[in-house]
Amino acid sequence: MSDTENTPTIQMPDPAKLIVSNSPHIHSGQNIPKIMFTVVAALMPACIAAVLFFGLAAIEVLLLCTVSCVVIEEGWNKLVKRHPTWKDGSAIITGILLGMNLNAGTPWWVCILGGFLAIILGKQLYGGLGYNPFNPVLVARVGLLIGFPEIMTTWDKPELGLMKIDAMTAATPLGLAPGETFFSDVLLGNIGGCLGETSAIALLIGGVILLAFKLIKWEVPLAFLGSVFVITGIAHVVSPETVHSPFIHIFTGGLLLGAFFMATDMVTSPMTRKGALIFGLGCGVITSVIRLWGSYPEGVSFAILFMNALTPLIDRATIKKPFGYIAPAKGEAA
Amino acid sequence: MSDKPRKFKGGVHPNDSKALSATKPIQEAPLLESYKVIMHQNIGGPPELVVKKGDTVKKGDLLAKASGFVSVPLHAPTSGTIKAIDKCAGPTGIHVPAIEITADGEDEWGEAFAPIADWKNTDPATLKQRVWDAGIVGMGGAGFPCHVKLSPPEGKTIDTLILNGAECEPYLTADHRIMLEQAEEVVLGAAILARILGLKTAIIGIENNKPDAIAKLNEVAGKYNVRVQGLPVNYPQGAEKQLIYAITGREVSPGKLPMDVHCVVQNVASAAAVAGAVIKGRPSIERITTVTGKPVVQPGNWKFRIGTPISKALELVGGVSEQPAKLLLGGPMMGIAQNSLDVTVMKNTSGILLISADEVSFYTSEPCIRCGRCVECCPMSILPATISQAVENKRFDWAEELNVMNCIECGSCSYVCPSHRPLNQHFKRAKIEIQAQLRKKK
Amino acid sequence: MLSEFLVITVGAILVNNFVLSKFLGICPFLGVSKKLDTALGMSGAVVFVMTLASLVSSLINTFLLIPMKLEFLQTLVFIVVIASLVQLVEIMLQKLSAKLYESLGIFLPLITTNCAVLGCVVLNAKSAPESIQSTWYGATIYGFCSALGFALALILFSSLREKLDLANVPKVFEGTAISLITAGILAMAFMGFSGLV
Amino acid sequence: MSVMKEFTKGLWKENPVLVLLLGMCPTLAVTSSATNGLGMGVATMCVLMCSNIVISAIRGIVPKKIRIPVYIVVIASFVTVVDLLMQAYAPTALYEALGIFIPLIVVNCIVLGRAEAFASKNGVGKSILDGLGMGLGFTLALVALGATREFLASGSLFQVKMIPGWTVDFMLMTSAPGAFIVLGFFLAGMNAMNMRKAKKEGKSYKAASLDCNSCNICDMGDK
Amino acid sequence: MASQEINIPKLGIFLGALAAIAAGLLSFVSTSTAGAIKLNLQAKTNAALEQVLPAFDNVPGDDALEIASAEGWPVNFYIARKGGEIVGYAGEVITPEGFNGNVTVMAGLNLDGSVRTVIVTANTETPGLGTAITDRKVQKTIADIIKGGAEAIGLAPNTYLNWYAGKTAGAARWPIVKEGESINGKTGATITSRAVGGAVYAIGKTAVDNIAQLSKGAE
Amino acid sequence: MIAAIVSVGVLGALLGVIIGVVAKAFAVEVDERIEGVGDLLPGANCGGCGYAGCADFAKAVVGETATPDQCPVCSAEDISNIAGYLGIVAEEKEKMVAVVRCSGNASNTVRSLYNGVRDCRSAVLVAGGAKGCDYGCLGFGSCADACPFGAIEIRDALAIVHPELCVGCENCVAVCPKNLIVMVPASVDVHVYCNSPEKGAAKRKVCKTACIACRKCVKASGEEDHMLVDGFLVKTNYDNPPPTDLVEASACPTTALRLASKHAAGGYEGVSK
Repeated sequence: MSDTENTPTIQMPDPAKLIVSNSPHIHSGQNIPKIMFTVVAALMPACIAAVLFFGLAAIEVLLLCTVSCVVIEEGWNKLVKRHPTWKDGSAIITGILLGMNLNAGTPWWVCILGGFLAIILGKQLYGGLGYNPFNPVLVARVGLLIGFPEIMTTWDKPELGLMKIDAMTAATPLGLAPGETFFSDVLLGNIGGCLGETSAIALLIGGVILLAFKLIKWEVPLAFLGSVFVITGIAHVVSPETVHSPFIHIFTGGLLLGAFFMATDMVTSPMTRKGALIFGLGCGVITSVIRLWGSYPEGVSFAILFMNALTPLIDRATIKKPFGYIAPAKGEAA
Repeated sequence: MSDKPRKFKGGVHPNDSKALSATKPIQEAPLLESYKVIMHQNIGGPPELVVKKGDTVKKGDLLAKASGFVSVPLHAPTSGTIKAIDKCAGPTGIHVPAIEITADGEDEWGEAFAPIADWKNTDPATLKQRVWDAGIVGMGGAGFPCHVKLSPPEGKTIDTLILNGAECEPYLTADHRIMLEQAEEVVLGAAILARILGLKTAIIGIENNKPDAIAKLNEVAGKYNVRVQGLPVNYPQGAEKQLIYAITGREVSPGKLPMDVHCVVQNVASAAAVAGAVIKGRPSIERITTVTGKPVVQPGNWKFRIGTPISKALELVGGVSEQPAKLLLGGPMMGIAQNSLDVTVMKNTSGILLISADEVSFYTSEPCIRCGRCVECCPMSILPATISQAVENKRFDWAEELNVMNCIECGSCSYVCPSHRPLNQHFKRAKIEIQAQLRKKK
Repeated sequence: MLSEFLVITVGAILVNNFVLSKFLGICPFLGVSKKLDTALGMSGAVVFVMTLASLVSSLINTFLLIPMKLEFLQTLVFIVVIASLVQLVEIMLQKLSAKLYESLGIFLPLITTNCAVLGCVVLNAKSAPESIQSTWYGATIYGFCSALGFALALILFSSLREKLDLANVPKVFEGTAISLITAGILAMAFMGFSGLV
Repeated sequence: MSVMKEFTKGLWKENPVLVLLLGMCPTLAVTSSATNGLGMGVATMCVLMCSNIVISAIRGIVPKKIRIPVYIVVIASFVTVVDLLMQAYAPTALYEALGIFIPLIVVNCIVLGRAEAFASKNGVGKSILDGLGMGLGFTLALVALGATREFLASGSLFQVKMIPGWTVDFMLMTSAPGAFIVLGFFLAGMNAMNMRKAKKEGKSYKAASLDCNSCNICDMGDK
Repeated sequence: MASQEINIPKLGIFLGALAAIAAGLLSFVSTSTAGAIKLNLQAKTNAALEQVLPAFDNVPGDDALEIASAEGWPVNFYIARKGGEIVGYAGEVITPEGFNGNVTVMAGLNLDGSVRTVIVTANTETPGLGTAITDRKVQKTIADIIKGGAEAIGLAPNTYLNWYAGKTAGAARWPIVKEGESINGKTGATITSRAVGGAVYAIGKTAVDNIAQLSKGAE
Repeated sequence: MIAAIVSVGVLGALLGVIIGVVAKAFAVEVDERIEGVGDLLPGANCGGCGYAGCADFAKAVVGETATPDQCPVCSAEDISNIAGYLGIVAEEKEKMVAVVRCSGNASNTVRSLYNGVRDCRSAVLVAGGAKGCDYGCLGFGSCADACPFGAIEIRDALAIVHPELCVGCENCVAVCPKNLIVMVPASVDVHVYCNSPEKGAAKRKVCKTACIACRKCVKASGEEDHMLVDGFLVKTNYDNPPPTDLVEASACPTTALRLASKHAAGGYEGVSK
């Protein structure tokens, strides 16, 4: 007000209202909710594809998982008297990803149990976001897979259109004999599997969004997909009648979902770029080994979970050399 | 040596906000009624008081003398009487001893140093002594005594003198204006410094966002065999180790000094002060400071006497248009937040900065989500995220293992952290605890 | 033959990991996994002792107990053999390499009561006579690989626990509770390897 | 110390599994059902009691230097006896389920720990009570754990379906990861209870943690 | 403190004597339990045989013979008699074709060699997937116990195993049928289904081929 | 049977001999008394004695490089037990407790808005902890974290010692960046809760409960050296402690003079004149 009157009095800052804190005093403006909701946006194409192929059942599973994750997270926060955290968006991502890891026809109680495993066992027991050594979604998925192998390995047949009366079950392409699957179906998503495993194109769009916003390190998906491609490729060449072509391997199962959305989870993957490369490579090798020789048809979740366990070691091994660091053996520079 | 500057790894690109004051010429602040000169203005030992309450002093008279090699003398900013030797609000928030001078209004020079016009033929040792006597410290921010850097210990050779005109801190434009308006002094100072070090030439490094300063300096640089080097715009380009790397390609090892890679780095403002001390015989009693920030009514660059209270400085710029959230001495990345307007301008106060509430708010630190942004941007290639977790759990031994001592506290990591973690404060703490441990061991 | 060795190797290290799927050696797994360095030391000691114990016990079993029809004495004999073996190793280490003794010595007493060692030896003795595992070299390889599996689990676990030190675990879950849950999730990850052999 | 106290301490206050964190291997391995837990618990209790008796009886004449090997031989003998007896008279399914963990009672820290910490210092009578109490505590913990896992997995206890409508088994609970996780929750429960108690008494309580560097129960070195 | 005197021979003798005593004790227990152990082991086979065979009164374990199948797998045949008359055969075979290795299958056979009942006595298949094929799992419920008479439950049904009842092994293995009215294979557990089917076929075929030998019984 | 007895007997004998040899070759003398002393110690491993935990201390006590009374946690009875066990004479030691010499809680003092690590030792790096008084308690609880016995409570941004819980391990003393914590005899209840050497007026400007050296308490104590004046600060003379009723009698105008027990119980909340 006084400015308009152009009074000669000079307004001075009130020292009592000055905040003191350590430098730096400006910030890039990046924050956790921003990151998390960008990831949610990147997941949307795959969600839409899932709904297109599996109809209302997909919406039901996705919503149920998301809601149960958020509710369980807040319930736990109440229980241990911590601040509400759902607004940071991490529980929502966990929920959506959990839904994507389930089949459209999954019973409601499995969804809720999955939410419990992910949020409580996978995350909150370690102190919440940032402290969990394992990817919560994968803890839930693997827990459910071991717990209810039958439910978790029965898949609905995809069919374009929202309204579906009766669901048919279908095998995931990896469970079929080589040659029974068409590449175009795989790419578009016209195949059996979890909600998030169907449409390779939608997942790729999501991956591109993540890469464009620099939310994931490109090393992880590249090393992951690359190593699976190479190993299954070699296996395919050696025995084409028992092993799918590497393209089928890349675009089916949870590989793309895992490589772009789960292996890249910041909290549970290595921090350095070199570490990310090793991490992706390890995921790829283990996935291929389980797919080719293991007893579970899909190895992505196990592989990532295993590499999560290895992350602290990778982190340790890939500590960057500090600026100007000279190896002690070299001694003084002349 | 290649002319093309190298780009160091990491760094951030904050909005530089320099337009607020970059075009404002340096103005001389009017004489005040009283000044409070803080005793300890340099890194190293505090100087010893040579005046007492009630003494009259002339401008430039000695107030306190150096107490050791790593210590510089303090001079009176104006003529007047010593009103009190008491405590005053210090820049780090706690009260520190200060000498309060009531100005007599005459602003009369006392026994000034004799100008050394023929510096080209003067013994380097004499020149160095003059730099010391004039009480010049690094004016970029740290306040490291200038003459110490000019005295390489036995066995260490210096082949490069770099003048730091990068001014990579956002908002600050004091060095920029000095280079524009006092280009002659800067270059001359550079030449004197080079002579002290026994070098023929010096390099002035300037970030490329100040093309006018580069052009202006280039005009005069040739006269004194000084070279001007444009540098990529990347915070913290002005950090000593990054600057040396950009210009010479040499990396200063952890725990080592620029001398170890045969370099000496001085701030451009210090160089101008050196020129003043040698040619005109002026001690370090004033400096050019940027007073800026969004809430400031008329941001500008001012020449303040040492000992000018911030409240007076803010009055000169017309006060504020809104209540600022923070008051800083220095730039937004490395400056120190103040909670009092009684702090006075010191030899290393490069800026008085007011940050508005929309630029900074009370944030709550959240757990690290290990996104790795800090690791990417750390110019020293350490792991801020892991170290901060170690410090949070009081594992200082581990922090040390992770090279926390390498941290230059540039603040890049805190700047990018999406969890708003106070990383820089953790590192500061860790360094202090580790040093305390070291002392204990000794 | 070669494939059988591969089966033993992969099986013992990944599929039927001693700690995570057979529950052998849980005490040291929880007890000495606080720091990665101690875990490494313990791993080294276990690998050494377990390989040696497998070899010696298998020899005793094949050439002494079975011919004399004294299989029922297996438990007694094996534990006595392991205990004395550990003692012997300790003496020899002390004599041969002071440095090695310093890093492994403190773990040796722990190994006597490590049920992984006795478990491995008993498993070797109980395996069917025609299986490669019942031969002395098969038993040795099995012991070595099982110990490697133990080492892998221990090292992974200790690095995870070092990370847990920094976590904000709810009070009631601190200590062994959260360690066990972490081990559970680790076991989940290892279950992915089931069916490899 | 009263006789009753010797007996009851093992049940709750010094429960070998949930407080002292001993004998984790069988605790995890054989608790996929309540029946298995009971079998293992009883077998261990027998060995514990017998070895306690013998060791406290001969404690006067054992040379100190070889006391640990002596204990091992005594324990191993009783384990073998129990092994043979179970092989002969226990249901085959149970014997197979316990499998290798019967001979491994030899290296169960509880047995050796009690021998070293109690039986070698106390008389026969007290040692019997101690063995019985500790053994019962172990059995109780195992049965509780087994029952919990069995119930969570299939809604049944001792192979009897408690909830008839429960058709899909939650196999995670009977698998290896389930063992770790359920025991983890058990310990957390113990912590919660003890913490509440400590708070009432105004004492500080540290969560139960097994750390070999600060434990001397299985210090076999005798150095 | 003065170091304790260490008497090495004494230590040796003490420990040696103790070990000897222990060994003696164990020998005694071992000898005295040997008989019971053998009986206990047989009880398991008998329990399995009771499930797949009609009522018998002999000890089929003592009346057994081994015949190699076409695959070269040894098939153990047990012969059940009632009042000396053969009432049925049971064949047991270990197939290595399982997903995770060996699967032991026992099939009760009618006198003509047709399959009567199939059970899987041992397997290491993936829990929940392969074991859906192999397990005949039924539990007493609390309601049964309250009602009383819970003992007579009998063999639990298993769609996949029951498929074989009444089938006689022909020239080739039975194809694995997954969908339709009657199935013997399961999506997600094809390999286990195939392994069990193959084992049943091996038993059935061997029995049909050697029915004459079987009907003579073991000598 | 015979074979079993012979073979296992030989094996056992062999083992006995091996152990004998080992024991002889590597005889390490272990003093049993160390374990005995360890059993008598509280086992809190607080490090208050200056040794790395109770076991280390036990070793030192047995080795006579330390005396039992160096354990700050032990009661007099515990100490005499240990001394009795070792057959030495224990010295009587007075129980000491910690006192945080500041009463400036959030409502009584001037504070800046501080935004950063909630830990005193980190906070002190930013504007000295952002408290108006340079010498006051920052109240972020570094001392409370360091206390293994839960004896320090942070109430309204002020650390308060509960004397009945404090065992005198001194863990808190070193961590306070303002050096506010001193160890005093537990028997003394009257303390001056201020540590600022500034002038009275300067102190009052930033804190309502600072000691302004008005000497009321000195006078009330009858000039018997119960209270010592040091510049602008009065301190309790712990060699000649004042009676408990001094606090009542002196009617300290700023309530800087307090009873530790009442202070801990929250008896001075809301007091600000």
